[in-house]
Amino acid sequence: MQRITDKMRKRAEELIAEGKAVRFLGWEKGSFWWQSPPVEIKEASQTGRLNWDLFCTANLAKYLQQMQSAEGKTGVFVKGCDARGINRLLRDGAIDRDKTYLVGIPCPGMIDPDKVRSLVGDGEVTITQTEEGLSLQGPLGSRKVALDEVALDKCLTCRHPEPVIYDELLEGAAREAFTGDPYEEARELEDLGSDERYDYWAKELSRCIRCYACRNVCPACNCIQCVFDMDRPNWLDGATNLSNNQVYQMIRFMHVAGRCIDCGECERACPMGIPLRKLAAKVDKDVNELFGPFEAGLDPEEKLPLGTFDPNDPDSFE
Amino acid sequence: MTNELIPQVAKVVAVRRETSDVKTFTFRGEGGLPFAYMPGQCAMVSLPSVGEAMFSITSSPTQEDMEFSIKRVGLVTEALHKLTLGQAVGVRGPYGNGFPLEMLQGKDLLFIGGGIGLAPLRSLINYCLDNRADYGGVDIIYGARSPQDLVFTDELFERWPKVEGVQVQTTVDVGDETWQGPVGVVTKLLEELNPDPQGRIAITCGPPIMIKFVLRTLAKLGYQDDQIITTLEKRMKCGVGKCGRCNIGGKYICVDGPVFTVAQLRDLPDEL
Amino acid sequence: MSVDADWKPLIVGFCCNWCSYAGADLAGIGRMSYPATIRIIRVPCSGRVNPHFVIRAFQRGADGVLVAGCHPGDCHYSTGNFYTRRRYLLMQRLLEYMGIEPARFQVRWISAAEGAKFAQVVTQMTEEIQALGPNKKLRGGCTCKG
Amino acid sequence: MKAISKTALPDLFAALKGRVYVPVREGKGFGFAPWDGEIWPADYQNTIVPPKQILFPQTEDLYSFRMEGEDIAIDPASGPEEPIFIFGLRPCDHKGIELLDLVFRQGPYLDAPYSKRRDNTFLMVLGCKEGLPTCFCTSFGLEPAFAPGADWNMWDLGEVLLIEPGTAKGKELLDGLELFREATEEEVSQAKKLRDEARETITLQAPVEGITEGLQENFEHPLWEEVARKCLECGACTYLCPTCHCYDLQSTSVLGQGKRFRCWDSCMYCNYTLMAGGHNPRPTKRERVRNRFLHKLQYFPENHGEFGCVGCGRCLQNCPVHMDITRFMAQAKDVMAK
Repeated sequence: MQRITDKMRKRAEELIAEGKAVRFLGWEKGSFWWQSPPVEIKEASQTGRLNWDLFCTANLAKYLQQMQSAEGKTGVFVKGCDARGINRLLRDGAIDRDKTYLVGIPCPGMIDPDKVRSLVGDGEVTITQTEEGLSLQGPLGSRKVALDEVALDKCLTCRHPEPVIYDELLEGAAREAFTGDPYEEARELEDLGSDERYDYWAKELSRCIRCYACRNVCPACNCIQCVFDMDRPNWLDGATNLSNNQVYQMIRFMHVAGRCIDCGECERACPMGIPLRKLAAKVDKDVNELFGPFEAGLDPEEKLPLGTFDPNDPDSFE
Repeated sequence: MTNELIPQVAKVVAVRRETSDVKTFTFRGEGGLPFAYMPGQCAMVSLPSVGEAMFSITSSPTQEDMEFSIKRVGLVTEALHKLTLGQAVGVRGPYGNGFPLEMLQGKDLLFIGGGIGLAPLRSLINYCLDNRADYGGVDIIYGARSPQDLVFTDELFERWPKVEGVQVQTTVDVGDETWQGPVGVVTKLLEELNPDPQGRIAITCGPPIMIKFVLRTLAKLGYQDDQIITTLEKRMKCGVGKCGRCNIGGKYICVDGPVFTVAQLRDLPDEL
Repeated sequence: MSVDADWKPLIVGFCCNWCSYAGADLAGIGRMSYPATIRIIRVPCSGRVNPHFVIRAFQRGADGVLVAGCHPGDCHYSTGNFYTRRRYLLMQRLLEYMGIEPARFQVRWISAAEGAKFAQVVTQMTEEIQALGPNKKLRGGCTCKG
Repeated sequence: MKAISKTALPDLFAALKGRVYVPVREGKGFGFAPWDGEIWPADYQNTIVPPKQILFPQTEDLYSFRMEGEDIAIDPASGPEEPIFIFGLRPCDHKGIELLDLVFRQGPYLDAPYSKRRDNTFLMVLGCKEGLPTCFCTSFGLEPAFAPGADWNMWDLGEVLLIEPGTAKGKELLDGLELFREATEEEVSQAKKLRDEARETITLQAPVEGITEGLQENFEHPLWEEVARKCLECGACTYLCPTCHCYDLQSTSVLGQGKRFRCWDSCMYCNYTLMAGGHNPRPTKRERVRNRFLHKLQYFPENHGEFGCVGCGRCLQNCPVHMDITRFMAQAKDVMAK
């Protein structure tokens, strides 16, 4: 970790000095052991703030949109999911490749703080990497675990921990790409009856407070003005009731259908713990089943499944 | 306990077109005036299925009915512009502090209005003219983009100039073949007239950019910050200082304003 | 489910101007009988139908929603309904996943010549929804939680 | 001080005449819900959504309306009548409610639905044994295990809860039910110990001294731009804040018939202050983030003499990009010192 952190700082400093980037987006150490929030570095002298550890979860791609109006190139450190987010935004013309300089970092997978808390408690927690895995120390004791035991669920099913687009790649070990069935949970839900499925989602979505954190972290939600922020026409009023919450989530997932890169940020950002990736997985699964194999964010020029068609598409509509 | 957020129903008893996008509506509640108010105060006017918006009351409390001059700029105002005689609307209020009448008493008054910004001033002008003895000389400077954009033309050209001690000057940014009066921005007219700050209070309302330049000119002419009054506009929802939307610094425009002296504004952050 | 015997479903039908709306017209001209359960909204193309329209219809009280357009290949705008097909193949499955019975949301290709098909689709859809009873899911009648 | 066995709590809840809210497991944390026979989860620390949502619901009908020809018929929503008991809220959230009282029950206008509900609300505060790492209530002069002015303060001693009434209403209820026994001296000292020890567990501190005055001088400081930079402009911090009270008024209607309601709104949203003509006095997130922090740390003290933050830590716990008000305050202090 420290080695990569050092390398990050050095490269950011060099690239700013060389004029290849005028600012850098990365992560810094936050106020608590479980936080490594995004940071914008504007001068070579600040690169010491950059930090790489197992909490650099936030997808930085989203920030590039606000950098578009700024002068000069923006350097960005990208994990697998950030890189797919970049492709995503490039595909939509939301950002300009010529205004970015991408430094890839192979991603080992990020930690779910809740999983660590359940093992060693919260407060004074230290996590050190060992040959075998991780050594956790906390108020409830010490534990040695493999990273996968405490990794975020979204990382456990990550199919592209290596960045898929970059200008240069830092050396490092990525986790093994997931090759299993990413739709297992969605299939389990599909097996239920209509009413059971309805009740399941009614219970989950009735909690939604419509804070829009899921939308605002999403690299596929890059509209300049979101339909849910419009008042003419007013597509959805501000009342948080089950019906409106269902509509919000369904429409959002229809909007990101075939564009979702499964970075899982929506689910991580949701303060109410709504299993949003089960909706994302369902849509992704159907896109693949109906229109052929497709993964969003692998290619900045990809054809979007809902932006194209094949005359021989399946047709159950007669 | 009555819920302040629930309007009462009033009826449209008159509609007068002022300009292509401004209409003046007269509302009457069940028992006459929907509620008592003072010049410079505001009210929420609503069409329940469309929405609600805050407007300054254009009439003077010395009049029998309540009037609102409304410019068509958005969803609610567009719907209001479709109102016809006899139709019902919701009104609640009055909101805001209104003009500081005690401070104005016995003083000479200088009104500087721009565009629809004359609406709140009109309430005070008519109030002062109906209580003529309480005030000194009244100067009114009004400007609009073009002759077609002038509001309250009856009063501007007929009623007000006939009152003793009242001077009305009207200017337009761009004239046309019918226009005989001055052409140019209000500040130009203001500088030419150069009204003596001694014993005078200036009251101004108009688009933000106009207010900015008027304040500059007034300062140049020797007006102190506590001699200048203006009335502000913000997006408002509740009108009662709770929904949080219309604050400038710690002040809520809907209860602490909309009327402020420039001296008071100086103490607030620049977030207009 | 016990349903009021007199209850009839309310179906909102989005019909493309060039085919299905004309098909519905033909059903009328031909005096074909079908249940008076459908309220037709004419759209320029089935591709115009935003998923939000469908959900909004359910929110506002529809028991079923039908999207009807030209047969694939016959679109007046040449390709509009190909996009419709992809969009609603997906949406249909999403609605089902959220617990909405598949019979409540249907897409059909109905040409201007297929008046009989229109009548048959409405008849069949009405029967299916009749069996399910009034739709309570997604309904937005009450604004407050709980 | 009185004591009640935890096993007798269902009897207590059943004896209360009104709707009893208790902490329940909800999502990945906890929330308040009407008591349904289950006792509250033992590992409950604080709820994700503060109990403000009971007194100030996220969505609440104001009136229904019907357009009848030229007329409008308005029918006010029937207000809440039932007494409310909130069992197990934490001292920080109790303070949050007191601060909402300042907004909704003071000034030239009262908020009728809130006030009506609040008049009928009984608050049973349960002291924290231990703060979370994100808790900083002590910075604002609060105690994690005691809420001055609460109807009841309660302490969890394992088998029993100790109860101390703090209001006349609280005493009356405690005396009026036969479910309690006098607390032993031993228990009373245990509760005192719990209270003292809890204070020590709050490790996070926010520098409040002089912050209001300092911020008053720094409205245009470049720090705002820097702080706002990473904000994603979602409303999580505001919706989960026990003192955020901003709301919107909206209507929903079909064919001239519908409801007008109010719902929470957030000053972080891009269209929050947008005016009909297109002007926006807070056009970018710099102004919006500034407004949120200043509302808590400058405007609230100016208007009400108290900070608009209770140190519950929800915003730092739940921000997707870990914006941290305590860190901001420290940064602001640095800036002011220069």
